[in-house]
Amino acid sequence: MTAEFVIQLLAQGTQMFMVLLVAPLAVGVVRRVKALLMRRQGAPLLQGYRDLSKLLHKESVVADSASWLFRAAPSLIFALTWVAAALVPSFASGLMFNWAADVVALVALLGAARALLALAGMDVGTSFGGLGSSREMMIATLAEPAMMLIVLTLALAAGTTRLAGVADFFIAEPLAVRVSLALSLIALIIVALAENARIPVDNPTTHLELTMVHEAMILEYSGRHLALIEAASYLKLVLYLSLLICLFAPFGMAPATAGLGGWAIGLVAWVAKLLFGAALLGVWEVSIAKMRVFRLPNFVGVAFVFGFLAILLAFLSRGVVE
Amino acid sequence: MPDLFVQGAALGALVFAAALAAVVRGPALAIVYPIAAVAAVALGVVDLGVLLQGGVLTARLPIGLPMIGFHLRLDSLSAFFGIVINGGVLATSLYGMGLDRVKDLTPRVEPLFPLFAAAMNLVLLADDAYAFLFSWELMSLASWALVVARHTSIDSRRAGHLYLVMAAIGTMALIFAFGGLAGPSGGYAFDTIRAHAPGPMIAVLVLTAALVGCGSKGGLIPLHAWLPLAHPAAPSHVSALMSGVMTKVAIYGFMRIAFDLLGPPAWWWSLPPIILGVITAVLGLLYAVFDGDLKRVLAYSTVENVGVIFVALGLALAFRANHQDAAAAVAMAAALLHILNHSWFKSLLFLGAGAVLHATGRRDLAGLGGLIHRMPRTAVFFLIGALSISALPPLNGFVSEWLLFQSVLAAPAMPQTTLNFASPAIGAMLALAAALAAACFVRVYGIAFLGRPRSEEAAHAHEVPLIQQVAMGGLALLCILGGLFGAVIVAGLAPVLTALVGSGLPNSGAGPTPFSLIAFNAARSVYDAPVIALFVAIASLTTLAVVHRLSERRTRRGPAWDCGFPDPSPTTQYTASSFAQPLRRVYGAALFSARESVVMPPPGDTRPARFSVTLVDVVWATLYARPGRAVLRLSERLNALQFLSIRRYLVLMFAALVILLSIATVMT
Amino acid sequence: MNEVYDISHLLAGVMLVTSFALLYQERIASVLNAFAAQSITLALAVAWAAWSQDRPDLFITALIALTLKGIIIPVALHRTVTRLGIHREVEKVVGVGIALMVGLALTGLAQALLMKVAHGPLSYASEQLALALAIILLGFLMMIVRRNAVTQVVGFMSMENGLILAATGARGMPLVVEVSVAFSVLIALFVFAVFVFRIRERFDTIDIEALDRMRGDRR
Amino acid sequence: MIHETYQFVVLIPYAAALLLVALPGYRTGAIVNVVASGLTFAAGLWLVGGERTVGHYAIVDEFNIVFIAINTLVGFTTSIFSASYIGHEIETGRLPPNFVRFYHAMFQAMMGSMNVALVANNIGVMWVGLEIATLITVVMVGLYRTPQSIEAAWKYFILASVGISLAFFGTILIYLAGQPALGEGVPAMTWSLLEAAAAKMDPAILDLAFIFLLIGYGTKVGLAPLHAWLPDAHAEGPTPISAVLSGLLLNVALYALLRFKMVIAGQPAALDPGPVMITMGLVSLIFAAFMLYQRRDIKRLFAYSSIEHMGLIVFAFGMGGPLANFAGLLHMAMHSLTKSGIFFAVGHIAQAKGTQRIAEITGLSETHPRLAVAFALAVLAICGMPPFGVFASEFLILTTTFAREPWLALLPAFGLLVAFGALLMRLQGTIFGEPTGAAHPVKASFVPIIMHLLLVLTAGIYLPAALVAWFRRAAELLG
Repeated sequence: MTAEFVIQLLAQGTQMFMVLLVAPLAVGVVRRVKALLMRRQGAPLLQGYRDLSKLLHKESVVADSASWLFRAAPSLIFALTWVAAALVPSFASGLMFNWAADVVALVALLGAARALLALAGMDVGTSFGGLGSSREMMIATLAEPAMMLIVLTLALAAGTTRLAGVADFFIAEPLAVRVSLALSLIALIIVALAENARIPVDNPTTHLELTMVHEAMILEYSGRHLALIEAASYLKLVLYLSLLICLFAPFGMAPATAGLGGWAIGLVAWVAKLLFGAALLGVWEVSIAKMRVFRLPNFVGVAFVFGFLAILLAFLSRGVVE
Repeated sequence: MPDLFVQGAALGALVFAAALAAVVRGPALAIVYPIAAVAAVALGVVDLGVLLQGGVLTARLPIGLPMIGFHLRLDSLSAFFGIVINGGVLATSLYGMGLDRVKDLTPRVEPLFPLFAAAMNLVLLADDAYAFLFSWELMSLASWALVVARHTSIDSRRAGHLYLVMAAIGTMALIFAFGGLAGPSGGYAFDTIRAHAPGPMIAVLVLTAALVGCGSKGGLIPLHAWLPLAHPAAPSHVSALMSGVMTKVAIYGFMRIAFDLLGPPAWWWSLPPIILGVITAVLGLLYAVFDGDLKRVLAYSTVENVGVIFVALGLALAFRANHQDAAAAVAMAAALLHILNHSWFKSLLFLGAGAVLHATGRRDLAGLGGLIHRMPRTAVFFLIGALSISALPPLNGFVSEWLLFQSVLAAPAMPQTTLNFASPAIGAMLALAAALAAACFVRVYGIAFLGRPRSEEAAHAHEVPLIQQVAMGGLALLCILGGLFGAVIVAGLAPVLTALVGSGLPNSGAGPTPFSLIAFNAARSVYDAPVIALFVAIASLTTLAVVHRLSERRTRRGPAWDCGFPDPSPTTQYTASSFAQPLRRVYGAALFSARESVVMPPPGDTRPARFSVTLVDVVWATLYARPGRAVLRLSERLNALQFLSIRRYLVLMFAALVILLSIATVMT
Repeated sequence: MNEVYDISHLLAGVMLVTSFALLYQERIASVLNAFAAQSITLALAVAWAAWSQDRPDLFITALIALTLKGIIIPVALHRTVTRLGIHREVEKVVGVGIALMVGLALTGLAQALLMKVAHGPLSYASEQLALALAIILLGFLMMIVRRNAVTQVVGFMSMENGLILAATGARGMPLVVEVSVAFSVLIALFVFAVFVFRIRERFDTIDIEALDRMRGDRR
Repeated sequence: MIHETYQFVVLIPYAAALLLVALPGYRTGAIVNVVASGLTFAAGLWLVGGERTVGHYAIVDEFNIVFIAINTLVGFTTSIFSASYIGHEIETGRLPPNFVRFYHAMFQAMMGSMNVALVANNIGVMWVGLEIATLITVVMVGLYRTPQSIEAAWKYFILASVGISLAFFGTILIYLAGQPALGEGVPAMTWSLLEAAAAKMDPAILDLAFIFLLIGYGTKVGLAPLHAWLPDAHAEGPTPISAVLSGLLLNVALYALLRFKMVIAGQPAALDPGPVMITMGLVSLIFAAFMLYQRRDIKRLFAYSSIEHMGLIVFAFGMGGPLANFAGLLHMAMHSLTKSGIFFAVGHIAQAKGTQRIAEITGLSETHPRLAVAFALAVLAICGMPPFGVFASEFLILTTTFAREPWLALLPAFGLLVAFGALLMRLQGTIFGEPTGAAHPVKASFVPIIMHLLLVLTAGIYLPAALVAWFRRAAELLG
């Protein structure tokens, strides 16, 4: 019992550590792929780690008008994102604390991080901060209903909202590929793009005021605070990639009782899938242009429509099955 | 039975306090708040005892209409609501104790405060239609008087008028509801009603009437219009009571009728509450997001929360009609928990708004800002309230939200296609509401408390007295504890759940930890707030430790960067209106006919450019303004009858006579 | 029995004819004359009832009808009209033709209503009653289709004639005399008011100029 | 001798009227007036406590005793109110002192006549009593001799006279209907006998009679469209008379109507009076509710409110059945007490502000807090707010209507809500806001208004079982 407990605890710790470790790499892959496709040299794959390290070693400048909230927010945001990322089954489905938060709670944890970030953006009292915060919250109102529909489809299929349970279900029934799930996948990808401030919703590399969202909120941050926020955004990317993998490509994932060997295989598979996903993201980002902010409802609306269609089709197929 | 005596004594104390305050003047008026606080504690303790120990207390007083009597009954449902109410009364009384004894007290408010509290408690105790409506209307009347306390303001008077008229409409609807339940023979006692379930036709009418009656008091759109006017018009601690607590009494009324008196439900009863609830939830928040008055935003947010609760109740009805007890329990638990949670954080927020109003003298967001520096404690409490109401974990708002989503996720398991197809829409709209709530409260908090002060008053705000901080702090603490230990609260609600839907949630032993909240079963859905909070705490402490060790620790203060063009004027900050702009563009055009217009003078013209926004409240325009005008126009037309000549009056008389005679000729 | 019935029926019929005559008149003086004729007929009818029903007290009623309504009031009103100098022409709201048509319809209505009364001891009374009802309705009609105060008063008095006719037609009804006296007082008040307030035109314009402006609640 | 108690409620007022004609000086007159009214009230109470009798001349049963009790009580409180009120009117010179002797005598005569109408066991005597009372109020309405009051009195006089005539024709018809069964003479005009013999009467005559009675007495009840005299008479007469008109005279007329309804209900072949009463009640209720919005004179406002409530009461009796009849009786009692209380308050207000124009009455709660509270409570009471008795009666009327005819119940509810909107608007306008204009202190007595409010309050919270049992028996008599 105790040995088992320690092993389980270690596995959970591994996941927490792994997501943190892989995150900058995944971002590096995205950037690298984009650079290569644009025929640029591009930064090295490990540039993410260097960025963080650089930021950590710089002095932090805090605006005069900032309050304690401004300084406390980065570590909280980071912690919330990190915990959320650690709760998504990555290499194994039955990790020790997977049960603590289901997919609804997971989305809410990210929501809490987002709200804190938006508040932090408004703390200094500049026009850019407010601009970023207001747009961020608007995008969230578009993405969350779509996310809810996706969750509903999954819950309908798997009969549970625990991510591990959904993953187990799809591992057990790999052939259950249905149109509804395909639609959900597209919807989830769109939501993930919106949530991670990726093109076409936002451009993480620009500081053009008309189009900024995420960057506008964190404009006043520097030094270690900025490092934490950047790290949090890396983690979020990993989280969503893991989520996509967990839900739609769970093959290779170790079941709860797999033991060390199974976990090792699962870990390799997960990292591989993650990096592949990151590469795909890079390809996507170079092949599409950033949208105007107020065209976003249409774009994210597609996710909503697909999510809704997915459910209706799921009802239909259930009707056929029964 | 002795418990009922305690309740009676506490209610008596409240009435006594009201009577006392009606005769004393000046600082002595402050006496009502300690009395109200003590009475609230006594009432709450009795309620808690009844809730935890189970059992039903009844009494019959020989007052009221003799053929009905005045039946009192304290069962688990009313005990639960009693806790909600008296918690709010306690907090607002504490806040009231911090009011300035010279400036703030007035015989227009203090005598009515305990009366209002007593009336709300009496509604819960009522066990016959007369006692119920009597207390209900007394509650409206007392709160009306509180709304018009600032009687020299035309806004207060308008709000009061609209409020009491809407309350009267609601009461009329409830009179119908109880009339239908009681039947032609007049069995007004709830026991009699329970024994004789009405037929399906009557049940529909009763349900509709109950929805109108309770919806108008609770603020279901389109019956909400009074609420954002009346709640802010009252003194802040009364606003807290009206918004945080009185709306719950409305919900109690609906639950009492729909789940207790009306007998076994049909599945489609659930549709009106769900549809109205969903509309209310989303529209309420959109109203809130577009509004620029702190207290009105909070009032609109109350509208939203009432909508959410009605959705949960509707789902519970549907599940119950389909005999899916576990799912019904989840939906009902969501409703009950949200009722409790909302009473906490909405009271907290209104008290916070009161603190802001007291400190700055303004409640328009355009004049606030930077209060986190001048009112640090209030800012912390308000932040907790804002995050709670945005349904963010690990605070309490999320617990009920989570349960609600779980019940929506279970809706496809019902056999009715309508409900199946509705479930994704419900889920999506609730998610939209949740996201909008976050946006709304980020906006409120960001504009009012963060940033830089936008007015002199805000720049010189001051913290409120300690006792008021205690009131807010207590509520904030409840929000945190309720978030962490929601499972414990839900376990405590088991008697209510069993009484209303036949079963409770799985008990806490079924989950991985004693504090796991479980919907259906542990394999299906679990939310364990303490574990997550622990994780977050560990993660942030680890982060802090690591960052502390690894990083450069120096921090420098300097002017804001702002892309290199910082402007010292606070007017360059984002305002409440500009924050709402993205949402207005996305949602406002269709629902509010939002129009933005820019007047840009040509180069060389020295006039300033002007930007203006117009929003049209379609509900108000069609359902309030138009009928109001119609009544006035019709009354103008009819008024001609006041100025007829005597001969014409004789013509009327003659016509009446001849018509009646003709009818008598035709009829046999 | 039959001649008793015939005679009272005849007199009631004559009264109805005079009611139509009231509506028909174009000049106030002739209206007053027609009214005097109706009142005298009433006095005859009441006297006949008093004799046939063997109720001597009804003779008082007959006497009042004859003296007050048959003679004094018509004469007084004649003088008033002359003295106030109000137009001799009857001011009409609707024309004579229409008024007569409506009157016919009302008479028909009264008949139709009392046709439904079961045959039996009531049937004699009911025919008398139908005539009385018609007279009342015609009097009422007179009040509302004529504008002049004097014609309106006449309309009211004609209504009252119908009432007395009905009351005396009801065999053995107590209090008829008292009531007829009471009505006479009422009528006297009416006429008195016309004198005192110098009502030139119609009921609505008591001769106080302000009244027309400020009737009721108008600003 | 004990069952001749009824004589006192008639004789005391008439004797007092004679005495008052002889007495000079308004102070003595006022005192005698109060004492006489008090004695009448005591006699009324004695009658309530005594046994129910049906005599040759008089009838005292469970039904009319309700009316007698209200009548003598409100008469008593109004006499107290008018003592101080009229004193004030003389001081301000609105009334010449020599009119006051006349006023008090008339007041007693009017009370006596109403009591005659109530206790008489004869439809003719009742008619006479009611008409005398009406004619006296006509004179009282014209008391101020302003052009407005004379016009109001004149309008009242004409419309009431026509109403009198029509009601008399109805009375003749009832006699004719009763004659075959009861024989000629007095028996066919006796309430108690008529009610017993109703089944043998000719239905067609009864139908006809009821129409005339409804129009005739309905004019006095103030049912629309026969109501035209009522608002002006209330507005232009002295306030105590407004209180008596609204609180009592309307009731007495209603009493007559209901008695006849009881007779007609005894003949199943006759047309049911219910639907007609329901229709007229609703028309009055809704019409008056709309009229409230355009009122500029505060007394006229509450006069229309009386029309509205009489409409509701007639509606309730039209619905019939034990519960609705009970509610109708209760509402009638509550309306009498509350409305006369409101008129007392309005009298104070008019004297305090020196005007009856609503627009010129503002901010009373600042200048006259007690008066404002009393007025507000009274208006809220008449709007059917708890804890007052009107709430109880409206509750019963509406619940029972809804239980029987759900769709029909919407109409009275609509009317009441429309009326509530208007009354609340006026209430807020008068008691709230910045005070403007004159603000004289109120010297008149608050005792009557407090008494009325206390009674209405008590009725809302606690109705003695004995009272209810009595009302229920009365309701049963109504069928």
